[in-house]
Amino acid sequence: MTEIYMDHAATTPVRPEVLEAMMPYFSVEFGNASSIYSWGRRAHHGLDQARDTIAGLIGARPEEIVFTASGSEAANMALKGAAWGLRSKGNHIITTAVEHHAVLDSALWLEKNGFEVTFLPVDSEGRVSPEQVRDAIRPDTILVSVMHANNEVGTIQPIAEIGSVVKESGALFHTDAVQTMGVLDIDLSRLDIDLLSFSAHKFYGPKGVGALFVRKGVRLDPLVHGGAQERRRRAGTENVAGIVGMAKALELAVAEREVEVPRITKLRDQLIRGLREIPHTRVNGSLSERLPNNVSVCFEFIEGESLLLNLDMRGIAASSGSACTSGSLEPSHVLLAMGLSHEIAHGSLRLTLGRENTENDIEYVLNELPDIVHRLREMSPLYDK
Amino acid sequence: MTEIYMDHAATTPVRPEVLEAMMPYFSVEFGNASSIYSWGRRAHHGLDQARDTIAGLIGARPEEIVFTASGSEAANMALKGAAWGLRSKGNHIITTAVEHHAVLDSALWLEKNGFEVTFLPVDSEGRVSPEQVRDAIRPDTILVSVMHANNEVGTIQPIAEIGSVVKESGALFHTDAVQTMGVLDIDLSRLDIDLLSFSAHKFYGPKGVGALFVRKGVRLDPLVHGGAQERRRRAGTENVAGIVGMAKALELAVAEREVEVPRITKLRDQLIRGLREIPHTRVNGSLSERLPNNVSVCFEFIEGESLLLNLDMRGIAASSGSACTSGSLEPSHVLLAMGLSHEIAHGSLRLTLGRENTENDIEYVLNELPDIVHRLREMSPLYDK
Amino acid sequence: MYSEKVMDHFTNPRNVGELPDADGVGEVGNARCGDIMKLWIKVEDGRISDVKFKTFGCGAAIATSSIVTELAKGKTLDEAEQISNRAVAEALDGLPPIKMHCSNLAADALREAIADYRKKHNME
Amino acid sequence: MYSEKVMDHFTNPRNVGELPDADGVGEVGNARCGDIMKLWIKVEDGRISDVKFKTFGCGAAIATSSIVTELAKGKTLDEAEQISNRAVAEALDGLPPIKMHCSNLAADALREAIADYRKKHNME
Ligand SMILES: Cc1ncc(COP(=O)(O)O)c(C=O)c1O
Ligand SMILES: Cc1ncc(COP(=O)(O)O)c(C=O)c1O
Repeated sequence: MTEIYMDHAATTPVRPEVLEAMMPYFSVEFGNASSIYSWGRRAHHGLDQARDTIAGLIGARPEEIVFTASGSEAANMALKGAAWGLRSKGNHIITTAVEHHAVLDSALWLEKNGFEVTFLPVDSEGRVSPEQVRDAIRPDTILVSVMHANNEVGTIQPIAEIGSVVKESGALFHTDAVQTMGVLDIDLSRLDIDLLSFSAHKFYGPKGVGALFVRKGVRLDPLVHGGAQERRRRAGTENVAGIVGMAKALELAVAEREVEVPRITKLRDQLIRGLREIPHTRVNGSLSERLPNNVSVCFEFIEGESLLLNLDMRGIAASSGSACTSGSLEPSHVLLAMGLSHEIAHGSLRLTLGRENTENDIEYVLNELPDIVHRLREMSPLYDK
Repeated sequence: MTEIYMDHAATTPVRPEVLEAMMPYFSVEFGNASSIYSWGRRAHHGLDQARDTIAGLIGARPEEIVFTASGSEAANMALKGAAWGLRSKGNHIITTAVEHHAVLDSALWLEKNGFEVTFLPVDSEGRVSPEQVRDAIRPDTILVSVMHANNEVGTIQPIAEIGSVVKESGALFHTDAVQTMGVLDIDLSRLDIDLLSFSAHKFYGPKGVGALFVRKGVRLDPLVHGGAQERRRRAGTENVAGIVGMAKALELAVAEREVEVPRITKLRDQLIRGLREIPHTRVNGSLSERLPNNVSVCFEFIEGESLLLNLDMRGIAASSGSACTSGSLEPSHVLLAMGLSHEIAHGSLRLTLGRENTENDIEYVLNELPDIVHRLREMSPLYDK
Repeated sequence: MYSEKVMDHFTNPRNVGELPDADGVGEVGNARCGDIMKLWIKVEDGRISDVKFKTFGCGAAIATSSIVTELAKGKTLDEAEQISNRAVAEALDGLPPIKMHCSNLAADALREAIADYRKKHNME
Repeated sequence: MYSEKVMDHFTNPRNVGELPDADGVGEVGNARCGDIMKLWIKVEDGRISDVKFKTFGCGAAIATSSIVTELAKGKTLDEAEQISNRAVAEALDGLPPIKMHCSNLAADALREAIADYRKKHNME
C-alpha cells in the first residue's frame, strides 16, 4: 500500500546517520557525564562536542546552549524562568495570539500567577509587526515572545526587526524556533535574540531532546532544579545519546539546506497550486513569508478529522487544526486569530513536506484529495451545490 | 586493562534487550503519538503498552503514570506542581535534610517564593522516623516528601509508615524512588503514597526518561505547559523510544529481582567487610535498612576526589561525596546531616554494584584500595601514624 | 482510536442523503463546535419507514449518524424516541471518551425529527 | 578534565614528605573546604635548597603542591615569593575553572613558609 508521510511539522523520523551517532552512548559510553572517571569523561566529551557543534551552527557560544527534553520544556523555561527571574524588574509579558501552546499556556499560567500578559493580534496572514510590539512595550515589560514560524500555517515572523525593537526597550526577547531550526538560517551572533527554543525531533533528530539558547548574561530561574548539570540551569542526568543525536541531525540539516530547501519549496508550491483547483478552498498563511515545507488550506463545508481519516485510509498522513484532532473543543486558535470563522477553521488541512517526499507523492495526494473532499461535501448539510 | 564499573547509583548501561525494544521507534514507528493516522496510532500503541506495563509492575493504574524526562523533572513536578496546585489550602511543606538535590533545591526555591519548608534532621544512619513527620505536620501542611532510599549512603526510609502518618493529616505524600525502582518491591495499591518519582537510567533503561506516579484524584499544576500530552499534565512530544525502553527495563528488573538482589547483597556485604579492615574507615548509613547495591565508607585523612582519580587509573569507576566531585564547595549534605565532620565527609567513597559486577570485581577492588588509601594518607598532613 | 464498527460506519455510512418529502426533519449541533447533523424521517403507520442524514463533523459524528439511521428504521416513534446517545455509542462498540459528549448527537437529531413530525401532525 | 601535566604531578608528585629540620613551614587551607597544604623549606645562602609538602585534597591540590615545590627549588626567597597561584596553574597547562579558587593554594603555602622563615630569622 502507498504510504506517504506529510506531517513533518508534527515530527520526523530519526535519520540513520543520526541513530548511528547515538548508538555508542546507550550501552557502551553510558557513563554519567558528571562523573570524573573515564566513562564519565567520555560521555562528557560527547556532550561537549554536541554542544560545540550546535552552538557553531547557530552563531552561539557553547555555554549558551542549555539542553532540555523538548521544545515545550525549552519554551516553558524561557517564559517561566524569565518571569520568575525578573519579577523584581516588572511583571508584564508580551506574546502573540498564534504561538504554540507551549508558549501560550505558559503565558496563561503566568497570568494566573500574578503576571500581566498582552497577546498581540495578527493579520489575516498570521503576522505581527514590529510596530505592534513597539506599541505594546511598557516600562514594566520584562519579556517578549514571538515565534519564528508558525507550526500550523507556516507564516514566518519578522523576528530580526522585532528583536531590535525589544532590545531598545531592555526587555528580553524569546523566539520559538521549533519549526525553523535546521530549515531557515539562524545566526544568533547577528540577531537581537536572548532566548531561542528548538526541538530535535522536528529536524530528523530523536524525540525527547530540545534546547534553549540563553544569551550570555541572561539570568533565568531554572524550571528543573537539582544537580549541577547544564551550569545549574537545568538539572537531571544528561540524555547524552539524544543530545549527540540532535547535534548530528542539525549538522546534516544545515549541510543539506541549500539543496533541500529549494527542492521542497518547489514541491510545496506545486501542491498549493493543485489544491487551489478544488472549489471552495482557501490557502492559509502568507504565501511569501512561509516555511518551505508548509501547505495549509481550508476546505469549506467539511470537517478536518473526517478528512484525515479518509486520507489515512489512502495511506496519507496529514494533520488538521480541527477541534477533534487537538483534544480540545475549539478549532485551531491560530486560524481563529487570523480571522477565520469556526466553521471554516474546522475544515483545515495541513500537509508538511520532508526529505522523503517526492513529486510522485504530490501527484498522489493531488489525485486522491479532490475525491475525498467531494465525498465529504456530498455528506455535508452545509454544502449547497 | 581491567575496567570495573561500580557507580550504578549514578547511572547504568542500557541493556541490549532494552535497546532492541527501543529501536523500532526511532526511524520506523516514528510517528507523533498524538496524531490520528496510522503512524501516530502505532506510536501511541507503543506508549500505551509501556504505560500499562509500568503501571502493572508497581500496582498503579495506567492513567496514574506521567512520563517525564528524568527523575529530577518528576521530583520538581511533584513538589512545585503540588505547591502551586494546593496553594489555596496551605503553604507548608515538609521534607528531609538528606534528599537528592532535585527535591532539596525545589523546596529551597519554593521557600524563596512564599512557601514554608521544614527540613527534618536525620539520625546517624540517615533515617527519619514517622514520629518526626507526625510532629512536623501542621494544619497548613500540603506536602511531605521523603525519599525511599538515599542515593549516597543507601539508607532506606520507612515510607510505608510515613505514608500512613501523612495520609491521616490529609497532606500529599511524595517519595523519590529513583534509587529503589526495580530494586525494592513497590506496590502502590498498598502504600499511602500520592506521588512517586523514578528514572529509567538507574535501572538499565535510557537516560532522558523518568516518570511521576500521580495517584488518581491528585491535582498538580503542570511544570511543562503546552500540548495535551499525558492528559494535559506534561506537555511535549512524547519520547516514545525512551518510554518503551523504560518499560522494558523495569520489566526485566522486576523479573530478575528475586535472583539478582540476593546475589548483589552478598557482594555488597563482602565488599563492606573487606573495606572495614582498612584502618580509620567508617561505614556510612544503615547496615540493615540498606539498598542491596550500596557501599558507602569514609576514609579518614584523605580526600575523595584524589581517591577517585587513583581508582580510575586502576580501572575502577566509583563516586564520592567530596565537594570536589559535586561541583559545589561543600561536601555531601547527606553525610553532614548524619553528623559527620566536614573533614571526614570529604573522604567518602561510594561503590554501587550492578548486574555486571562479580566476585572477582570485589576482590580486585579490595586488592587495590588499601594501597591507594595508604599512599594518599602518606601524603596527607592530617595523618599521624 | 476508533472501533472497527465506527470505522465501518464512517467508511460506508448508511442512509446518507436527504428525503425531499420527509415527514419530519431534525437538526442539531452547530458549526462553531464542529458538528452538525441533519436527519430526515418518513413515517408510515406510526413507524419510521425511511431515514436519511447529512453530517458535517468528525469520524464519530458521521458514524453515530449512520448507525442511528439503522437503529431507527422500522421502529415505532415511541421506540425510536427511546434510543439514547449511550445506546448509539454502545451499538458502535464504544467511542473514545472525548467523543462521548461532543460528537454523539445523532440520537438527539432523531428525537428532533420525531418532534418535528409530531408538531406538524399535531401530535404533541 | 585535568591536563596531562596535572595528572603527571598528581600521579607522581615530586617532593612529598616532611623536612624535620626545616627552616620555614607554611600551612594553608582547612579541612572544612577539603584542602590542606603544608610545605617545608630549607634555605641556604638566601635560596631555597630543599622543599617538601604534604597535602590533603583533590587532584588539583596535590598537583599544584607538587609543581610549586619544583618551581621553588633553587630560587631566592624574593624570587620564590613572586610565584603566583596563576603561574602555578599555568605551569600545569591550566586547571579547570572550578579548581582555580578552591584548590590552587600551593603558592600561598610557599609564601607562608617563606614568611615563617623570615620571622624566625628576624628578617621581616
Ligand atoms: C535519589 C535520587 N533522586 C533523583 C535523582 C535524579 O535523577 P535524574 O538524574 O534522572 O534526574 C537521582 C539521580 O541522580 C537520585 O539518586
Ligand atoms: C512552534 C512549536 N513550538 C513548540 C513545539 C513543541 O515541541 P515539542 O513537542 O518538542 O515539545 C512545537 C511542536 O509541536 C512547535 O511546532
